[in-house]
Amino acid sequence: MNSINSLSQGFAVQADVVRADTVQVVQEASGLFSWTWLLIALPLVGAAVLLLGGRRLDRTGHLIGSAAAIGSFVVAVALFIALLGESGGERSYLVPLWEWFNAGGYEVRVDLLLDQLSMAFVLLITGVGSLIHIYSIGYMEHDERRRRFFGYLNLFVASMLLLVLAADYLILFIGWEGVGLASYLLIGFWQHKPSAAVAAKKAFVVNRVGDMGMVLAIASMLVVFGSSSFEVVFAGAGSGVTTGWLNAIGLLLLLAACGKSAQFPLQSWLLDAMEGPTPVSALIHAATMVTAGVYLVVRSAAIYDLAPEARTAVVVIGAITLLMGAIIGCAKDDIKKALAGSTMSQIGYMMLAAGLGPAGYAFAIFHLITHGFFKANLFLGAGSVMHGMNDEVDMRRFGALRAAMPVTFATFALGYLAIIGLPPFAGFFSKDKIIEAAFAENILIGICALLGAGITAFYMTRVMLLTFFTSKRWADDAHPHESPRVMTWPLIGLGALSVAGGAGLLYIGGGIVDWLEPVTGEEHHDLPLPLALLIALTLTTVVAGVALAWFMYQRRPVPAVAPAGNPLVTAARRDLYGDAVNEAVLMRPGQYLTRSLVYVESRGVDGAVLGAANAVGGLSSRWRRWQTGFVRSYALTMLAGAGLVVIAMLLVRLP
Amino acid sequence: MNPTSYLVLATLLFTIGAAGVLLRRNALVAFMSVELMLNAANLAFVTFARMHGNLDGQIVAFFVMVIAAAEVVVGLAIIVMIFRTRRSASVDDASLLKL
Amino acid sequence: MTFPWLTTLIAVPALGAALTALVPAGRGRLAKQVAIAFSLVTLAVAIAVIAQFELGGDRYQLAEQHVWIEPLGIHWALGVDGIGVALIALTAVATPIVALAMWPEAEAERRDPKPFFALLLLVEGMILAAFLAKDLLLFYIVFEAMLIPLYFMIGMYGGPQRRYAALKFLLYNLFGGLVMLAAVIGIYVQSVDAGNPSFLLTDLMALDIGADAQRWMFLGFMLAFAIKAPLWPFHTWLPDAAAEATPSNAAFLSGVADKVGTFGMIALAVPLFPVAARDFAPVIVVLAVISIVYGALLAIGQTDMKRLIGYTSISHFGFIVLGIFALTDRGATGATFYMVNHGLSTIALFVVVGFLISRRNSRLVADYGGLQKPAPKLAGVFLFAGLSGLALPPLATFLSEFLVIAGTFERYRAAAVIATGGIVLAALYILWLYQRTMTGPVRDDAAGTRDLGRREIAVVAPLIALILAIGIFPRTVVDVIDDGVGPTLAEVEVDVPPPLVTVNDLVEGNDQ
Amino acid sequence: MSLLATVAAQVAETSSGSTGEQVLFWIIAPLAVIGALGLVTSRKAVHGALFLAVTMVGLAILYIALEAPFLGVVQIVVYTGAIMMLFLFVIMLVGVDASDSRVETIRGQRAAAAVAVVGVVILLASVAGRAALPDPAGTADAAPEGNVYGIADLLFGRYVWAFEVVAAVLITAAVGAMVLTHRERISRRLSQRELAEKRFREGDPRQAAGLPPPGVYARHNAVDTPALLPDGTPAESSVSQVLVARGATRPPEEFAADIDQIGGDAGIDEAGPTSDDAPPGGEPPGSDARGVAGPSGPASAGTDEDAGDNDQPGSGDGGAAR
Repeated sequence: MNSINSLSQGFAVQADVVRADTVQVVQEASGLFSWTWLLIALPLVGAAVLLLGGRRLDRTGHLIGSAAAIGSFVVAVALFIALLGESGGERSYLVPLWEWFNAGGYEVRVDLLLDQLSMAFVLLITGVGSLIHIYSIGYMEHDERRRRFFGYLNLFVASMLLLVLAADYLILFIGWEGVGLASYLLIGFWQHKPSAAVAAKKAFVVNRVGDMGMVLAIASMLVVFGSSSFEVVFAGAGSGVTTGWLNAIGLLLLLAACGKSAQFPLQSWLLDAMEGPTPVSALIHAATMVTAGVYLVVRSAAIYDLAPEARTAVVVIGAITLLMGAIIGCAKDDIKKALAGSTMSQIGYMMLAAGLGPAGYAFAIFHLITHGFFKANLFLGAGSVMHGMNDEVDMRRFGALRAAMPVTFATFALGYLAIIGLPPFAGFFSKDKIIEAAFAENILIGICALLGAGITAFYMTRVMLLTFFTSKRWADDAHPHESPRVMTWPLIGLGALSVAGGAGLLYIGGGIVDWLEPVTGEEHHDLPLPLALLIALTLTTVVAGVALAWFMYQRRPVPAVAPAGNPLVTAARRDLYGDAVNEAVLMRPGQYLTRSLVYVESRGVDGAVLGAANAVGGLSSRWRRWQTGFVRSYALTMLAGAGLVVIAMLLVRLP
Repeated sequence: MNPTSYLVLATLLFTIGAAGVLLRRNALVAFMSVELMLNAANLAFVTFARMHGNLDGQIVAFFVMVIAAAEVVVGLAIIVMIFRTRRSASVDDASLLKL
Repeated sequence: MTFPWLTTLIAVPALGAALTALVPAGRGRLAKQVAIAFSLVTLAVAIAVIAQFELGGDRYQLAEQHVWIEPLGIHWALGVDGIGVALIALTAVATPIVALAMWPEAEAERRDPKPFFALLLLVEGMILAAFLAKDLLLFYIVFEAMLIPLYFMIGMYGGPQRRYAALKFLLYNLFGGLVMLAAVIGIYVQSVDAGNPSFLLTDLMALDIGADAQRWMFLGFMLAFAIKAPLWPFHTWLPDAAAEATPSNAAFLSGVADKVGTFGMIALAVPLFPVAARDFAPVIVVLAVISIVYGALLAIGQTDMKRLIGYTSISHFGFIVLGIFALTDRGATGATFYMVNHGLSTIALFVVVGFLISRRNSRLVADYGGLQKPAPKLAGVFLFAGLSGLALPPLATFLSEFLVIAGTFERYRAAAVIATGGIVLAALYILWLYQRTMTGPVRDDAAGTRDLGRREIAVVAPLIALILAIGIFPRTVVDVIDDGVGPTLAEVEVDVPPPLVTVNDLVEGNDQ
Repeated sequence: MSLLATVAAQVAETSSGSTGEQVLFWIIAPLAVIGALGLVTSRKAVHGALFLAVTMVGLAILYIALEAPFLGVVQIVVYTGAIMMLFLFVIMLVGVDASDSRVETIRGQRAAAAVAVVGVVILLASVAGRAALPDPAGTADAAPEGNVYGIADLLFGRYVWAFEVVAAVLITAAVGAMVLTHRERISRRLSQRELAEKRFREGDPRQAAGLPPPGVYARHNAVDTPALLPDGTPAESSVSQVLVARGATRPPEEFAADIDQIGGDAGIDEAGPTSDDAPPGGEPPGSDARGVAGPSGPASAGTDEDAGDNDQPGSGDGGAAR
């Protein structure tokens, strides 16, 4: 196993970055670690059984699906414990499965890489995934296609795990597309709704635009390194490749990340993706899949470390999306869309952090995980509200629900406190770290992050107030009630994580930063202002946001129909014209191009051929008149021809 | 006697026969004109046979006659058949090759 | 003397065609059974042939060579290399599936099914002969002769415009074949001039032909293959044929028969005329890229499902040609791999669309909608075939498409970037088709649509299984193809730039 | 034969540069050309055939002069004897008197033909004339035992294969001619009974008993004269179509005088034909007056006696008409 032998030398070869003193050794997996494939296999088998099993599994399907996810979680926990038992530099295991192919010297192996980074993701995916599976049992209870829903969920979990466990960009790409497919299937799960089908297609197509970047990035790696395995690529990145190539690869990977993580300019699909069932929004479009872009950037740290321009691009994209998402979140009346805007914004934070390089990688992952907790919590809470309100999503029809659904309210409130970043909730630690790192990097970026925190506080307070406080604005037939236990227990679990996740991850056992340090490196910049001042500033901004929302929504009656707002509000309601731009720049010209090409095809290309055929046909129908049908004409021609032959023979004196 | 006179005669007969084929519409006459052309060719063959002192030319002429006989049999049968169905012996009426 | 496996491989379907034709009239069912039985026997022989193929062995294995017309140097020469193995496998696997899919089609047109099935086997034999022929004239003969049965298959069975489509197909391909014949004669003259009149490929490849002569002959060959394959702008026969032929016949045509064109490019045009191939590669790469984008855009603009798939094939053939003329190992391997996978995925798409059409008797997208509810299995299979068409990993088509792009990127960066745009367009046309036919509210007239029957599942199950299996475990197939592509590209003698950084040395160095 | 042989021998003796042959040639050649021109110009095919015969006989004589007596004889026997006879037979079959119109129907054919023919004549004649041909070597060396022996030697020696093949061709041609002219019966020949039934089923019932025979009169009995219907009009269908087509029929009016006279003699009322308006009881009611049914039907033999003595009610009118 030649390819496994090695160490990621490149991890240590850094120009300007202080890396770990210990060199991370990638070991061949043995013992428990060689069972890593079970992580993927369990949900994959679950998906296969559920999707191929047919109607006879309709009654047990949700149990099988949940069991597969929970089983995977159990394996993950076991692996995590085993990994904790290793020393810091030896927590990276390569699990060889089989050689995928070898074409013209390009070898790709289906190997799994279990290290600190993937372990973090595995735990998040299987943990939150399991909770959401359980929640879905209740949420999807009345759907006749529940079995299939669980099949798709399992497929998603398997693909997402493959994504984070892959040890080769091409294998990662399989998982990348697998989650895209699962996302497509789940957004369009209620296919009878044309809007769902359109949203699903949009999500897939926009993701494909990002995939172009991925494909080209891998192709570039082949040109540069002759391989796409992490090992070779990361080792090679530090061994004399021009910055141009690294920047190119970095930007292409960023394009892929933008597609998957709904970052500007490929953000438009995420809001539409809320057409899917709410657990899907929680799991895929909040907690896990949309963060795959962040994973990709962090995983490619070795490249980004040496590609400053690409990194800057990541920061800029993150900052733009952060503000865009937050602004959109302020204007949406649909509770899920408001949360979706929030998701975009939070992922913007993560991207921003990831773009800061070793100073931010760990914080990006940290925020990613805490966000996974509290955003899943918020989405599931929203789902619970919708469940009790006849699938109503318009917050202007909610109000004063805290009494009707106390558990939902309580857990939602915990998620709310986490996301706006009040200490000691999870979001405070993770977001604050990012804001710190941003200020340390660049004051402008820092201000963006700070502003984002304020807007977050505003729109989340708005959601909170409109839903659980203010006055009742329910529809006449609404009878809000608390959701069944199978739904509330996951909420409670996630609520607990929203509270404790941040501090726990940051401080227990050295914390996540140390845990990730062998993979991501570590770096500190000096803050331009004292830390305490910065924290105070942040909290002030947050409180200002909350207060503004309080004055706007609690102190004034909420109209049932959204009032016409100023241009900014209108723009935010229309997703800051993202769709309009897409439509004007891509869709309309595309349709025009397609239509004109169809015309060109029939008139031009085919027309040229048919024209030639008609010309020949016309010519022959004219020449055909020579064929009078009269024997005597033919005889005349023959005689003339014979004469010509004689003349020719005389002229050339043939023997 | 020099063969030239015979050859010129053969030429004349041949072209007269050709003219008959070209100008006469009656299938029988046209057919007889073809026979005339064959005969003209035969004359040339026989002339050359004598010129070369070689009987092969006469043999060829003989075969031409035999084949002509066969051809006449079949040709006349065709003419009779056409006449039966179309009540006409004009070659111009048999113009189904057109279109 | 060893058993003539390759001749057997050609003879079995030919014999099957004859026996099918001899089945008494009016016993269509028996004819179909005979045909399917023979296609299965062919598959068995093909498996036997493939089992005997040795990786890293001679370039052409299981070779047979008998003098056919001595003074002209024409031989009955057969042999198989890695490229051939892959395509033989495709043909042998596809034919029984297509035959099974064809089962009700002839009757739907109220015609005797016997000729349909006999012709199918006949074409199979000819296609196999084309893949095996190691004598240029033999190749040319089967290359041209297969047009005739295909002409009848399109023209006798199919839609209302079938005669037009069949004639267009025939004229296009005959024209290309005619030009190719001139080139065949040209290269033969070269071999005569060299003192050894021969049509054997090995002899012809050994010839030292001047650059100008190579260019002309290369163009002659390429025209024929570009029409067959088909490459923009010689493609317009394919959408018509695809739309008018019965679905499974269209599947066979674009899935299997057209592969003879791309096979000809990589196995004949490139190695026979390496200098010309190098010279013209940029032009052909441009045409291929146009094909990719143009085919995809037109697919988006279609209203007829079969036509739409026809245009997707044009786009995919663009990828294949692109991979071949990138003249890199990865590109050519990917292209050959793509030939196999495109065959499977296009057959799946056409066949599933055929199922749809057999239910509603319409080819128009607009006549469908919401079928997912009454016929979930059909919708699932349709989606799977579509995803394979848009090259979703880990389905088989993905790896081939990726290898083509990666191989092209090594040499023609811009072409690769534009070609990558094809994957977005592919998602658009496939999902658009799926969305409009399968999703949305159930139409009133579609409520009782039948789901897949047993025969239909038997048709698509092996396709799905193969697409998945090859996608997940592509190693053997890629190895075999790589084995054939290597020596073929070696004839061209182009150097592929090595990786900028050779990391393996570095990694191994650290290991010590 | 012996006569010809001697002529040939004499000609042969005088052949080399002889004036005899020249005289012969200059007599025969114009005749042959005249025959050929006659073939092309005669309006009637029969005449053309006769002209062609002249040419062929002339050529036969020239063959003999060219030291090919065997061919000369074959020419006369096969061509003039057999082939021309065949032509004449066919001309008979097709119609002897049919003469062709001289109007050219294909535009430009005549002019183009003239140009082509003149061109070919000039071309070939100039070639023949300009060629420096040697004097004939004569076939004496080639056939020392005589022409017939020489030919036989070659025919059954070197050319025996061709000879056999030609035999096959002749057989094939004969069979082919038979096949071509044979008219295949595509349905079974109907029996008399079936024909009768068919007539009743499909035909005009008034003709079920058969077409009326031609006019049969007391003093005149001819196939070219139509019978008279009860109203005195001639029955067209009683005369053979062939005669009608040839215009070889005779109208009954020609005999009107005689008839009148006989009618007068018999003392029958002139108005006889008008009784047609009130048909006698024997006529089936509603029968069309133009029907041919009764009167001549029974008079199958069409003899004077039958017609004259006929008393039957149905034939009364017929009798009255006379």
